[in-house]
Amino acid sequence: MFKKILIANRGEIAVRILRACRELGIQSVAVFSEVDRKSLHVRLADEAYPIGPAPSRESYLRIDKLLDVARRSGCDAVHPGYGFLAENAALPRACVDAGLTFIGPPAEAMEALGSKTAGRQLARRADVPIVPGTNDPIEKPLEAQALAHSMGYPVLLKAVAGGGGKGMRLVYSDAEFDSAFREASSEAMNAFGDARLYLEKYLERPRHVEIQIFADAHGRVVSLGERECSVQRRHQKVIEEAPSPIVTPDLRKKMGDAAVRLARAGGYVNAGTVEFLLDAHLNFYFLEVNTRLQVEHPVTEQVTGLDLVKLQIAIAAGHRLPFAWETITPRGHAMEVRLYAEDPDNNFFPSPGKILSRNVPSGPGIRLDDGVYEGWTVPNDYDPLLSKLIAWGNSREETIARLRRALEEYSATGIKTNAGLFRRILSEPEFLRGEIHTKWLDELLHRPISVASVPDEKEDAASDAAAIAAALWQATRSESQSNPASATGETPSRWKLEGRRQQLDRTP
Amino acid sequence: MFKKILIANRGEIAVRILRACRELGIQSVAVFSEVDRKSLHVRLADEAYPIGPAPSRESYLRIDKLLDVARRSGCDAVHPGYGFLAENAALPRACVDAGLTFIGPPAEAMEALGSKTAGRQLARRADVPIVPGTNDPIEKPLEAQALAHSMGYPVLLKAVAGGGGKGMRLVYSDAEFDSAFREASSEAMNAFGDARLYLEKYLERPRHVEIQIFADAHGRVVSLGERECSVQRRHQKVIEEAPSPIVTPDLRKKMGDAAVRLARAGGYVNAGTVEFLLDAHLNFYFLEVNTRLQVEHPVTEQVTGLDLVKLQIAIAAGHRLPFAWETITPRGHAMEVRLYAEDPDNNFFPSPGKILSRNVPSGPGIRLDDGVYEGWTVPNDYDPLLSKLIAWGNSREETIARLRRALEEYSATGIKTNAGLFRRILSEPEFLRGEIHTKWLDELLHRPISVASVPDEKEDAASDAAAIAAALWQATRSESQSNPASATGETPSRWKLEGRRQQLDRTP
Amino acid sequence: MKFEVELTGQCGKKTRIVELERDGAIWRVLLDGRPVAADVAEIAPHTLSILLDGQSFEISLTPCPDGKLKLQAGLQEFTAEIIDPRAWSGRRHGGVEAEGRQQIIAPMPGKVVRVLVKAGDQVEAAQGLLVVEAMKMQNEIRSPKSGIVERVLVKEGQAVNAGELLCVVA
Amino acid sequence: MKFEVELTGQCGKKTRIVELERDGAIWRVLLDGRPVAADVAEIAPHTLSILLDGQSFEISLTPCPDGKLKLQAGLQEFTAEIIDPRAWSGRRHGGVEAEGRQQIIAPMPGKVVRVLVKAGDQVEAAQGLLVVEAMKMQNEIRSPKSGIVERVLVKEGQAVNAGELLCVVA
Repeated sequence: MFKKILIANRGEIAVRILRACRELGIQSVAVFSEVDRKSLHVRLADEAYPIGPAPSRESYLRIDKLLDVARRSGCDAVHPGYGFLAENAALPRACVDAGLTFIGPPAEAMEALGSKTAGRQLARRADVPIVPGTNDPIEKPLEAQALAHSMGYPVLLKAVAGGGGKGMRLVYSDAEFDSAFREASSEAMNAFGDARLYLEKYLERPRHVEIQIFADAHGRVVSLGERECSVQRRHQKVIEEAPSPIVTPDLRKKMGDAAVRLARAGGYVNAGTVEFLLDAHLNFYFLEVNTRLQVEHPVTEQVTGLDLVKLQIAIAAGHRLPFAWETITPRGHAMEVRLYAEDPDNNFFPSPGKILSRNVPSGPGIRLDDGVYEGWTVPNDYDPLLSKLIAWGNSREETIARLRRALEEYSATGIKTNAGLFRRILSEPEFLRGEIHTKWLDELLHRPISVASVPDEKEDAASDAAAIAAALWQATRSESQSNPASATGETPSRWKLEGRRQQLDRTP
Repeated sequence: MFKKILIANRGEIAVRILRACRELGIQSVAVFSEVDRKSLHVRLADEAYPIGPAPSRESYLRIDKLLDVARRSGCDAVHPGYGFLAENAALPRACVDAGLTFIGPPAEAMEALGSKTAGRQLARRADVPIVPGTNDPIEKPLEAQALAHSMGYPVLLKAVAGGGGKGMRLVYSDAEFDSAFREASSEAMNAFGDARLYLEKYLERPRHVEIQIFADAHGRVVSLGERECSVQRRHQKVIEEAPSPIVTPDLRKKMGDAAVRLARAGGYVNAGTVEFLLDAHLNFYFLEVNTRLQVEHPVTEQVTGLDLVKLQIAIAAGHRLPFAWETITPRGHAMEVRLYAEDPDNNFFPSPGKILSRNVPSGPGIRLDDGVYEGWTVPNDYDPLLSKLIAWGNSREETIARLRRALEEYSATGIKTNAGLFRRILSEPEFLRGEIHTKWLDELLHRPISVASVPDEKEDAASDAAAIAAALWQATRSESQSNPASATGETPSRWKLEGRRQQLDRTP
Repeated sequence: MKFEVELTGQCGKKTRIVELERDGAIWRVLLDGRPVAADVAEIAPHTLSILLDGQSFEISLTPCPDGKLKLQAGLQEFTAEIIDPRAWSGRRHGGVEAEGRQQIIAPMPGKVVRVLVKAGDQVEAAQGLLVVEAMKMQNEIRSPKSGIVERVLVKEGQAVNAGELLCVVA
Repeated sequence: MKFEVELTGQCGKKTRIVELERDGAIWRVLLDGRPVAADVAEIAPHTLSILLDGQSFEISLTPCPDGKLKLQAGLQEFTAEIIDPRAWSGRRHGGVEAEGRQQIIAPMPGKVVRVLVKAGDQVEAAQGLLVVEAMKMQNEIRSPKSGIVERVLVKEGQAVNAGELLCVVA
């Protein structure tokens, strides 16, 4: 087993990994940029070294600096976390060259499965269903139109070189096909200098369901079941759960087998995720492979009881996947929400700043994978993920009730967070029934908020309390402004209200 | 189901219960004494009402005040938690009279099983093994001596009216019997005005293993398995775990059956715990019944996945125990430590005060049942339990590793806690091997601390860091005393060290 | 002291008149003229526990740069605008003169990665004006109204602070 | 500033000389005369993060009424006594004159529920002197030495504060 692991990351995932190291008796080495000296991962690591200025390209993305720290501090392995260099094949290659073990797939598997087009080609060969369409760039538009007709509309025309919606057209009928093709082609040419297009069947309101796989270096590949991540805002997952409310045992087996086939075909080792889209008829289509640990790995951990980071480390150290895994029976239901420093009133724009105070939930069924603390300033330079809040329960209903309870207890002042978004989602009847798809949240956010969910009386009293709090805040602020001396030091009576305590003894 | 539940308790258990209520959609009503206005259970409840001065006999023990709040706030049920009135049959009686449901056993079952002597008599009738000895007070010392001889020494002579070790003698041989009997008897007379003694076999180094049972109002009684609570300081449990490291499936079944038999014999309903002592040959002997929820209930929850408080509420509402329970298969291992505001340097004397800052652990496998928060002042008037820290893992080893990791992250300033005691216990080889008994911790605390457990180099560096921290604290204190102006406001540079940052760029 | 508090929550807008009267170390509260049994305790610098006729609320407050307050009470969130007749008189109506002319300000510190319009351009409501990047996310800032771009005050690649004026649509 | 820090931990006692030198807003550190690469950050009022030659330590400090400091660094705990040669000179040796005569003080606020000795009684080391109750727990306070009870300053039922003198054994 390893003696010391370099964690080439920051924030909650660095904390997650160093906790696993500590539980295994392995020393952990953290790295930090100039704005991260006080970050939680630096506080909790066994060792921590500076690697440069705030911008990640000068710090967390610098393979040379990372490996320099690894070498000087005597590490024998590197864990990349997710994000940053986690899916960059240059890191495993550099690790091999430096005599370090990379905790993740080999560079070749990362390349064979990680890119969208390579993954799609491999999927086709491994007999894993992909979204129907042309396999190669369209050369003859008429043939493509015939294919579109036979697959059934709507279809998507997409730029081969594409991204960000440029050179993309949704086509609803034969009549629209020709002009759409010309427009998309010219847009692609303008945007990317490459006019080539390909054709894909358009899935309306698909669900996002992914399979967690694990492969050891001895040829064993297993599926640990699915996660459903259909609640997305602008293609970013915001809630993940396991199991999926609609996946049947039969479908789970089929999807798991497909994912394992694909991983084998790509010579995969370590943890990976095969993402699928699921249509209304429970047909699944390969989307892409994430060749790393996912943000949402805790929901799989909560239902299987496994520690995926420890398994990653064991596999990287050459251990075999124990036989018992294929017989693992998931228990209950788990759900994760990603708490971000975002401003919900400003289109969820990042909202960094100093966390003045916060209350974090705890108790039965609640797990918090935390990357921040009270008094810390969320820096401006990175993804503003604060914490992941994960609930477990015997049923989806109990899990949701616990998550709602935990979100009711959660508060943070000084920064804005997206916690209110989750409070809303978790009271939406469609969500409660599991009727979700990848466009569901974006559609929801364009609908007016339904008033029915909160009982009137309680809402009224809460707004009374809020009005009193606001007035008191203003009053004490005015007081301290007109009398600067009283602003210094916490006068304990500052907020005290007469409040007719006598009356409290009479009522209720 | 109930609409509103009065929680006749405070602290972490009140928080635990109100969380269950919230998850079930039931309103919770908290009560608070004058020193508890800012307590966590008041902050988190749906409603909260004052019930008088700090001393519990004027507040939390006042049935009249509690039921008055219940009536006026429109509660339909009362949950007593543990401690305070939880095992006082007057409370369920008063609830029945007031038309409220008591969430716990009926008064009669509480009396039949709750008192030591009544429980012992019932156990004998229900064919549950008890510690061998005389069933009734000794009338003829010579007959008792003959019994002692036949059971085998050592034996215990105990005062019938006894408690606190008064009128108790440990007897090792026939020769000592007579004088020991006379001494104990006269001591009992002096202490209690009652000279009567009874005889019990003395169990050397027994283990404390208890069975969690649940009974519904329709005649079904089930065992949810055991908890081992052998780590005790002066008869107070400090660490609990499930399953017990030494209980075999066969023994589990025997103990569970015995506990269920006893509960049936006592007409028991709701959650209860049957406590046993286990000798070196795995013989078990009935100790007593706790007719309430236990402090250590979370370890059973973590391995079974059940929410015992929700089950209590469901049973009190007349629901049946679902059939599935008897087929519940526990998963993994759970362990709880009780974090107290205690001074380990002063014989673990309660150490209340203001919590200036604290860091609480989180992450995989960690549950915190918290009753306090940063900035709160632990009052002088009640049991100083701060929080219960519970770890779960796939094995006892993983669970201990997680608990150690969590305790490494835990810190609190402003008050003294017993966290260091757990850090020590969890590194003791005997504990790691599960070789524990009810006297083990008291014996350990009389032994010198073994030096071997911490690697020298790390310990050295830690003491260097501690020395620097101590000097800096003193230096900034001296500075602020000689220059009072600088003491006001947090000068951000106060702690800053030159620290040869350049050097850091060269090293490691 | 008398305050007019305008609250915006999930159920729309409402206005409350809160009267606070200091009596030594103690406050008296009237809500819309009616005395209320409010027991308030400060839990943390920005967190209050309020017992209102026995109902327990925990309110956390975050002041916004525009003078409003964000309040959270369990599952509910509110935005409060406070009109203090003594200290703030007239403030509420001061914004009227700006009507029709919209100042687009940076919602947070970041970098302008793309400027999509120039002075004199005709823009529609919701049309993109510029793209600001912060924490690896690009966000398009859109026009709040149809009109003419009067000025653009920033360039591509420029770092901006929260509240900095980016452009003006008239 | 130069400090002598006497640390008591799981592995016994050790003494360190810490020299701190202020250089504007910055400190320099010498440990036993040797300069160390210490990077210190204040995390919370009583919590410091210290990087010592790259090793990361988080130290939380709690001052005790007797002037000592309790320190926690992860799994380890220390008690520190700080001798500041400038401000504290002589303090350390001031306790010698009290030798032989032990003042028994209340370790925490509570109530005296039982007084087990009276002035003039002969007591053995570890013999119970009185019982103080706090938070429902009764704790016997024992004599630190064999000797004669000189004075008992409290009565049964009396409330006492932390640090209050309870009795004297000479």
